[in-house]
Amino acid sequence: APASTPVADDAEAPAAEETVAEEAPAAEEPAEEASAPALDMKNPDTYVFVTFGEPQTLDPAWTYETTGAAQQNNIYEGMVWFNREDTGSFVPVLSTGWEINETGDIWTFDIREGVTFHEGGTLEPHDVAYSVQRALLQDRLDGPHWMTLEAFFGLYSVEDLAIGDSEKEFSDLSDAELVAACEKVKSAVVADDEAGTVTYNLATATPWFLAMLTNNFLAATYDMEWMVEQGAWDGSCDNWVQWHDPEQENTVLFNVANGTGPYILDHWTPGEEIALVANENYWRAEGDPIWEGGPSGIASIKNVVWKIVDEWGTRQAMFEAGDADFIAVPSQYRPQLEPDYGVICDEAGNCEDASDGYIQAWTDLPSLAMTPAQFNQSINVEGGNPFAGSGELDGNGIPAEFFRDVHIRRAFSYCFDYEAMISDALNGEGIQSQGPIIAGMLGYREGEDPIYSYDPAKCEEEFKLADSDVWETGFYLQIAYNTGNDTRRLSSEILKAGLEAVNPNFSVQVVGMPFAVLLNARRAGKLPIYVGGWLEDFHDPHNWAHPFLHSQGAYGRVVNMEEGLAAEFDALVEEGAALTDTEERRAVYEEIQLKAQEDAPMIWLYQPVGRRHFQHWIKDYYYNPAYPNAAYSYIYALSKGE
Amino acid sequence: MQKKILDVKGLETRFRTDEGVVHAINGVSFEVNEGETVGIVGESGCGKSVTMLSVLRLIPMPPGVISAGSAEFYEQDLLKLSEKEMQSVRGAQIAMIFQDPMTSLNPVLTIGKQLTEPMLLHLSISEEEADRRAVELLEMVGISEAEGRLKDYPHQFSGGMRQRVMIAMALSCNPKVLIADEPTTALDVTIQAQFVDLVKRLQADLGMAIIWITHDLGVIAGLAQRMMVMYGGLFIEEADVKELYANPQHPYTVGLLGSLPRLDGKHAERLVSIDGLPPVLYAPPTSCPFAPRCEFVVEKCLEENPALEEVAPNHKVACWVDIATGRMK
Amino acid sequence: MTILKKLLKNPTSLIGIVILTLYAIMAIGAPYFAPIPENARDPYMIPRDGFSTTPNPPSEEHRFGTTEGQYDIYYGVVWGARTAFRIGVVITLITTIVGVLIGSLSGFYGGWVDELLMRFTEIFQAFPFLLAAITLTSVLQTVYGRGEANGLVFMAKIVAFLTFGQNPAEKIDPVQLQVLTGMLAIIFFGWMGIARVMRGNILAVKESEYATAAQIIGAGNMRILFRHLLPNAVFPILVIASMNIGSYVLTFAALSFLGLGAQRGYADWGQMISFARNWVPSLGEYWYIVVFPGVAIVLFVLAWNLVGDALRDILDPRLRGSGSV
Amino acid sequence: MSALVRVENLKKYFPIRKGLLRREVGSVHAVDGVSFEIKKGETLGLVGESGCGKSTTGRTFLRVYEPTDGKMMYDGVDLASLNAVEMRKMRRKLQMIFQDPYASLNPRMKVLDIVGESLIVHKLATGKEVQARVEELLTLVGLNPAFANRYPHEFSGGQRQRIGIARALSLQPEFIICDEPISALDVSVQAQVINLLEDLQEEFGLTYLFIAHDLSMVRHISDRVAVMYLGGIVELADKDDLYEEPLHPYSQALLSAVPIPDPVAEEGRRRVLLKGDVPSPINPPSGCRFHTRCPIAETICVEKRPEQREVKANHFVSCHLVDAEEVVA
Amino acid sequence: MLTYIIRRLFILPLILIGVTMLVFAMLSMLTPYERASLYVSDIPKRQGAIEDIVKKYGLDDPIHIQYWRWMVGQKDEVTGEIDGGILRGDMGFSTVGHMPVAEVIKHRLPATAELALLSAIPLIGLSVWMGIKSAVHHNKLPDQILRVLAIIGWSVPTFVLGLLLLMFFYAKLDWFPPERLSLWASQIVQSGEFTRYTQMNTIDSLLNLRFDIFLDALRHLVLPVITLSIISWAFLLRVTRSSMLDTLRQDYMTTARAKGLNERRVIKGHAVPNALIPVITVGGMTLIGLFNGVVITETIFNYPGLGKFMAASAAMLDVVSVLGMTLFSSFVLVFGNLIVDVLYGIVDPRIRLD
Ligand SMILES: Nc1ncnc2c1ncn2[C@@H]1O[C@H](COP(=O)(O)OP(=O)(O)OP(=O)(O)O)[C@@H](O)[C@H]1O
Ligand SMILES: Nc1ncnc2c1ncn2[C@@H]1O[C@H](COP(=O)(O)OP(=O)(O)OP(=O)(O)O)[C@@H](O)[C@H]1O
Ligand SMILES: [Mg+2]
Ligand SMILES: [Mg+2]
Repeated sequence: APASTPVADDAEAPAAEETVAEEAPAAEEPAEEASAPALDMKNPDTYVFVTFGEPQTLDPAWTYETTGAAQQNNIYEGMVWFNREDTGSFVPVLSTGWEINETGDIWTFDIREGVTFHEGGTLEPHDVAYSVQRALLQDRLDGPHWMTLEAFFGLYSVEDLAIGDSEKEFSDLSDAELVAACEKVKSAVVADDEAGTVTYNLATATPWFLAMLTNNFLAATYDMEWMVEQGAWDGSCDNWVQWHDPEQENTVLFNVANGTGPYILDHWTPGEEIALVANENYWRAEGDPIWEGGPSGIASIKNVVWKIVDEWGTRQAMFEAGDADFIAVPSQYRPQLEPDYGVICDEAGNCEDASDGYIQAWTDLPSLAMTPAQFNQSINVEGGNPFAGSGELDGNGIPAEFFRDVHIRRAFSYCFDYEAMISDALNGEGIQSQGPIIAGMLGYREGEDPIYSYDPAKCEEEFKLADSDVWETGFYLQIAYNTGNDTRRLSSEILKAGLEAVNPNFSVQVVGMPFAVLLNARRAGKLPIYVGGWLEDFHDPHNWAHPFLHSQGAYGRVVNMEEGLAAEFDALVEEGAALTDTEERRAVYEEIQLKAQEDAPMIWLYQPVGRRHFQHWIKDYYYNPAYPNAAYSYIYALSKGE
Repeated sequence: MQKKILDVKGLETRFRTDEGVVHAINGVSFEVNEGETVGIVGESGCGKSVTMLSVLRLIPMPPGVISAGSAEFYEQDLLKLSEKEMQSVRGAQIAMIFQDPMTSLNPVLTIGKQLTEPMLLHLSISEEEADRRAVELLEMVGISEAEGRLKDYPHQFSGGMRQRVMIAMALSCNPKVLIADEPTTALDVTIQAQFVDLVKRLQADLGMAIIWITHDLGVIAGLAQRMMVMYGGLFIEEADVKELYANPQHPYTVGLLGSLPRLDGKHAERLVSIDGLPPVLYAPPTSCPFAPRCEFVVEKCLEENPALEEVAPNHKVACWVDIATGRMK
Repeated sequence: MTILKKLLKNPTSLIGIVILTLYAIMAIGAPYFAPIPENARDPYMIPRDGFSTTPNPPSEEHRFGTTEGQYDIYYGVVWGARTAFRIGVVITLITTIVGVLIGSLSGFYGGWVDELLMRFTEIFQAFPFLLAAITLTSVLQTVYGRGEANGLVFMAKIVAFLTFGQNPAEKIDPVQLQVLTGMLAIIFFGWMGIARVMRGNILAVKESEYATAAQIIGAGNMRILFRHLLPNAVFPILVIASMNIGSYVLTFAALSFLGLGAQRGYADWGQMISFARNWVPSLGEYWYIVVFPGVAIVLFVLAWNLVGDALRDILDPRLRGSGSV
Repeated sequence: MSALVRVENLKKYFPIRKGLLRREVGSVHAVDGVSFEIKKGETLGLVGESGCGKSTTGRTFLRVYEPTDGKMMYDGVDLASLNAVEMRKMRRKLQMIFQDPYASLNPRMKVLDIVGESLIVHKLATGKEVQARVEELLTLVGLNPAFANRYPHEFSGGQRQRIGIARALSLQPEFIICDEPISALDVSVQAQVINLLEDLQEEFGLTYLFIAHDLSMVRHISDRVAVMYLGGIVELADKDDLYEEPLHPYSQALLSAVPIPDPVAEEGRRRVLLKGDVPSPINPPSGCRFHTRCPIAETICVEKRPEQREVKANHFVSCHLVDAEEVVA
Repeated sequence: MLTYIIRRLFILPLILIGVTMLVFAMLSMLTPYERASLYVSDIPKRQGAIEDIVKKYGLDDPIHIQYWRWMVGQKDEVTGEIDGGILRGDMGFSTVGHMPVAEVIKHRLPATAELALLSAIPLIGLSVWMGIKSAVHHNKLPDQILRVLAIIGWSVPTFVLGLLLLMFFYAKLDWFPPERLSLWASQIVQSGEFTRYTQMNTIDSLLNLRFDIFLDALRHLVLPVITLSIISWAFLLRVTRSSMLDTLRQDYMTTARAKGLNERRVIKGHAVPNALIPVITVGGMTLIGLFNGVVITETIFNYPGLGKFMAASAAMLDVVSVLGMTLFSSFVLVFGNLIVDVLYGIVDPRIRLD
């Protein structure tokens, strides 16, 4: 998903916050090693999460932001789940196993028996199919289902599916056409209650399908009968439009939940807290761990409270007072907590005593997020554009196609002080990116440094190579950020400093503005440079190459790449997605990664590295960066104790 | 000779203000006998009110200070009493009513409450008894349907009635001395006549001494037996009423009487006017305060402040000059 | 004249005046006390030393230390004095003028004019001030961010002219824009108190004999209003105005605290304190980020209040002649 | 001599608005049918108790208030019919002196501006001429011309009243309404102002309407006197005629209530004491306004409002019970 | 008096309509697209998404039509149901609050009311008492100290004070925590065995005879109450002081003293009742004015009341919430003023008996 929610006081909300994990063998329980911290454990039965931001709704199918996903992961379950911290292997949950056909486009899951819902229903295969169908049909303007629909139909919206080849608007479609669309959806996921299976019929081979199945918007399984009772879609194709594209508050699951997971929703008091209680009738038997050595039976922590505290100072105070077991820490405030680090753990769960502080800190956790600065290669300067100044290369502005010149793009890439960004702005917690594909992922050019580094001499050289005489005339442009988005602001400020230092004729103005203005300007194509990051939806390079570089990608669409270049990238991205062989794919993605640097359609800035801060008495934490909200955890696996 | 009940000697009061020290009264002495009415006249700001407030120790302190003098009430120096003792004198022995009936009553308390308050305080009677007496008092001062009006608030009374309430309040504890500080200034003449008449009757009935402060020489003429003229914080002339009007000895008194036209038409074609302005009281008087405006002024007047001296029986004047001859005495 | 003398004699207001004088010196001499760095494009943008989010304690280079983002606190405090004066004085000036105008018209003409203007005033008063200012600021920032010309921009230009002496013919400087939006929002919802007091005062002096006297010698309405009523009614407004200066600076600081104040890095005390907002739990270590701008703002507001308080005592007719202030 | 000023049946009601729509629910009958004449060079005294409508009469005549009804002839012109521009021109001839020398001078204007404003308003002088004329006027009223640059608060009450008089004179008016010009002044200063007014009248042939509480002073300064009660004139006559032989019971009571600053004269006086207070002008009593307090009232007084009759030569009375023949006899 | 109240009640709707119009006028400064972008969280994936939103919510309709729709609601063409409409008590759905605005208010009002109430009682008591003391000892040491304190209290930004208090009394000493209740207490309160009569924890806990919860609730209220009331305290102190000084100068004070009353009775019996009359107006308005302080105080102490909601919705420009909250707070303000006026009339016999 495009990283950044206006709710968060920290730009890439979860990503910049903290992220990810690996192995933490039981023997190395951090808490036991910690020297006695000042505080005694408060609330032994309750896990208190203190964070900012709040889910928009509790309906998994609607949710496309990570805050909501955090609670849903503990309430709902799907076919599979990650194998502890491993981002690439999966353990069955509501399924007992699965089969893939040869072409990789038909997936059949055996549905587990003896699973009950919180409200008492029993899980049957048709519940699973219903859940997926409902999600797809419900689809919404802005939702996550562009990717699920892509997997099932090669389309991005259920409305497009219904419209098909006809020229009509969605609202003008006949009932028959609507029913037909629904039937298509129904045939994409088919349940066989007798056989106890559910079959997913995909459009093409989709290597990342299992990864996608860890997302609640597709995976969350509801009790169909219960849902219908509540007034949700009843499974018939006659009137599905009634439930299509609802406002967030208009789904039955807006503030109630009925899943199969280890926790039951107790209440959600918007603006205050969300509380869960352990599911005393959880289907997983004691001694039948979810993964080897993993939790089983009823959850060890009996209550979970998400407290919504937007003010950092208050959060920190609650942490210090021992009232919070976990708090969300924007990266810039980490130094305030560092003196109290009692135990420091790394990504793999290797922990060391640091002091007698109360904090159990997990550090150096790579996050699955990355932020570039995107050039707009065809700026809309019509009718005056304050962001482009005069709109001409006269020293007081930039022309519309300023960034079509690869030398200028490269010059900009050389003029950004990556180190300053990482060491100052991110407190050293980041990695300079070498293209769209993040570190550790297939296609990442392991062992190779990024092409660009902060180098004013090269910057100057590239500027002088440019077709225009920009070096002599100079330029003026504005980089905008939405107020409160610190990542955008800092990146812009560092770019400004670098450019202005290399030539006094270069002038960059960094302006903060309300999100609505920024969005509006961007919609109109007026922003010359836009800093926007990406947080992965599923763990696959396709989810990185496509958004940034494909001409239909979420970002690629609006950077107005010169046609030739765009065609080259489109071909590469599509090629990478179509392949199934890992090595073949690796080659394609490495090529993409290199080209993305050489042609510099964006300044590839950084991939942040996160931290987690717990009270020392939280046990059994591990870091899986691919969790839909890596900032949170699978609480079922946690426990609390001195 | 009647019995002396109030004997004030050498009273001095100062106010410390930002502009400087105001020498409001500068050594005044006077006495009041049982049952008599004494008038004090003088123009605005000459110190009439401050004199009486000083006697009752009601001037605001700070900024006020009573810097010298004594005020003996039945041979007991009021200025030396403790505050508590003083409280038992106020209202009970010496009562006071004020100039403006509109502002002298508390607007948020009922008439009844305000009227019974001093009685409950000084007379140790029950509330019912106090209420009963309050009705009597109101009837005494001529307020009809008194019983029903105890629950009324001051704003429901007219000016004249409020002043009656004030006097009822002042008389409620049968004081020995009633100090009336310009009680009729704010009233219309017809109401003033009613009020003066009322006071006269009350005095006849109750026999208290009255100190009546005014700047209206007319009111005092028909009311007082003895009067004192004040100027610049000093008494400058003191005499029996008839003597004073018939035979004023101080140039200021002479001028004052001459500047008044008379209703009965016995007036000069042209009024006598006293030119100049009343004195500013920022410096202690080292000369006669009237000297700058005085037509008889001689050098001595500017050098030394004359003391009050008897020039005829019961007639004292503070002046160096004999106005009949225009020469120094 | 005498008022000033009294103010100087009164110890509390004297303290206030001394503090304000020092601030004025600081504001006027800002380029001397905190020289503008050579390559600065706008002297009000605080120079920064790197981008690190962790504040740094006072050192030789940075007398008062640096805030998060490495903005120099000393520079910000010194130049912030200018901002504070500008914000406080300009807002007060405009709200006072508007309030006086509306209040006067309302009180002077009475009848339906009064009825209309007072209902209008009551509507504005029905908003909780801070909330209204917050809302309007965010709306205005959006509107101005668009960069189109309209009536609102005209208003902003007037304020810009008064605040920064900016030529109205030129485009509004984007750096100043945010300051302007906050100011405008406060102005929008800040004039009512003055209007009401003014109306009351006008009503009172309208009944005065000198107003009748002016009418009798044949003076026209406008002459009576401007020569006789306004000068007499406007004086008590001084007290309110002087205290308003302080409270507007506080309101603006509150906007800054909520992220709606000045452009980031702008020399504005409120914003500098809001930089401190997130360091408060560890203030023992980072005390300087709240102490310097905090003291600056508290003293500034305090000084105005001291003066206003003394002024009230001096001008309040009820307290006059009490012989003490 | 013909009448310079003739007021006929003048009425001024102040509306009282109440309720939702600010409807007029009643009115203050401040002036309720007043008629009188003033000849050129003459002084008409207007006396009465507080609130009886004296000031309103004067102010309405100057169109400070719009008259409710009646004619206000000045030199043959009905002031009530003039429009704003004509009235402004007229104002040059008509002026007013106010009661309160503290409230009637704008405290934020210099004497020069206060006195010279009228010249500027009527474009009679500019710049230096104004200064010269103001200095001339100040000298005329007995002030030092150097005072022109001072503010009112730097003056004493008497001096302020002189400034007020200078302002009134600045347009060289013919007719001046003096609304209690001395009642706020100290006794010793009152005479100064009265003498000044008399001198000016002589010098410029001014005509005065002299409003006052103080009956003695009215007798002194006026040629004729009108007595007002609750919005109407009850008696109007030459002053000696009126003071020596008041015919209306109210005039009689009023005059008897005024104290004389002479204890001898006071001793023998008999007072006619009125009952109660002046009724409210909001719902004035029916018939004769005075019947509620009148010692001799009869039923006709309750029913019918008496006309103003000339019971003797130049002696007008509004009373049913004053018999013309009896009076003459 | 009565007609005055009736008149005010009559004008009230006019003012409230004016308020809604003013809010809408502010809103109309935003283009439909800017307003539509309030409904999305970041760059939408699909081109035309914003246009769809504009169409869906009718944001490009003329402003008066939108206003009308907001006032009276909109008829759903399919179901025939009327949706929304302020006049029907429907203020719309708050994106920030995740429930209808009316419900947010219903839900959060008790918390804010509790905070305001608990601020008001000590606030009024203390500031009035101190104001009287200050005036009685005019220009003496206590007066000088209180005056200086008041001016300082009046000059310190709320957020600085709040954060300092929080850091010291909570983070360092753990005496007074933020929010409304401790976890254990909140679990009891939310459980079935605890009846929530008023939703105000202090009152409810007393009614349930749970004194431990009462104490806990109080503990949580200490800091917000201090932060919230400090400015009002300073202001009210000054008002009381000046009103009292004024009263002490009145003639009737001398009358009271001349009766022989001792100073205490003069002050208590005669001065205070008079001096408090104007304080009622100002005090009432100060209380209403707490609404302003509540925004920042609740944010800092994470106190789940209306103020925090206001701040959040304003910051997110959640137009529906802002409109609703503004409307509601105007209501409170206007009615509050009315009550204050009536109270004033009742207390002052000069007005009451008019
Ligand atoms: N509280 C005070 N502070 C300062 N000066 C005062 C105070 N009270 C009275 N004075 C001064 O003391 C002098 C005498 O005042 P006082 O009230 O006794 O005059 P008065 O003769 O009663 O005048 P009036 O006829 O106007 O009542 C005046 O000059 C006055 O200014
Ligand atoms: N502008 C006004 N609006 C309403 N009522 C008024 C107005 N001016 C005067 N009145 C009322 O008209 C009546 C007459 O008032 P006016 O001032 O003429 O009396 P007056 O005889 O001059 O009294 P005083 O001797 O006190 O000056 C009073 O009852 C007064 O309250
Ligand atoms: Mg006096
Ligand atoms: Mg009058």
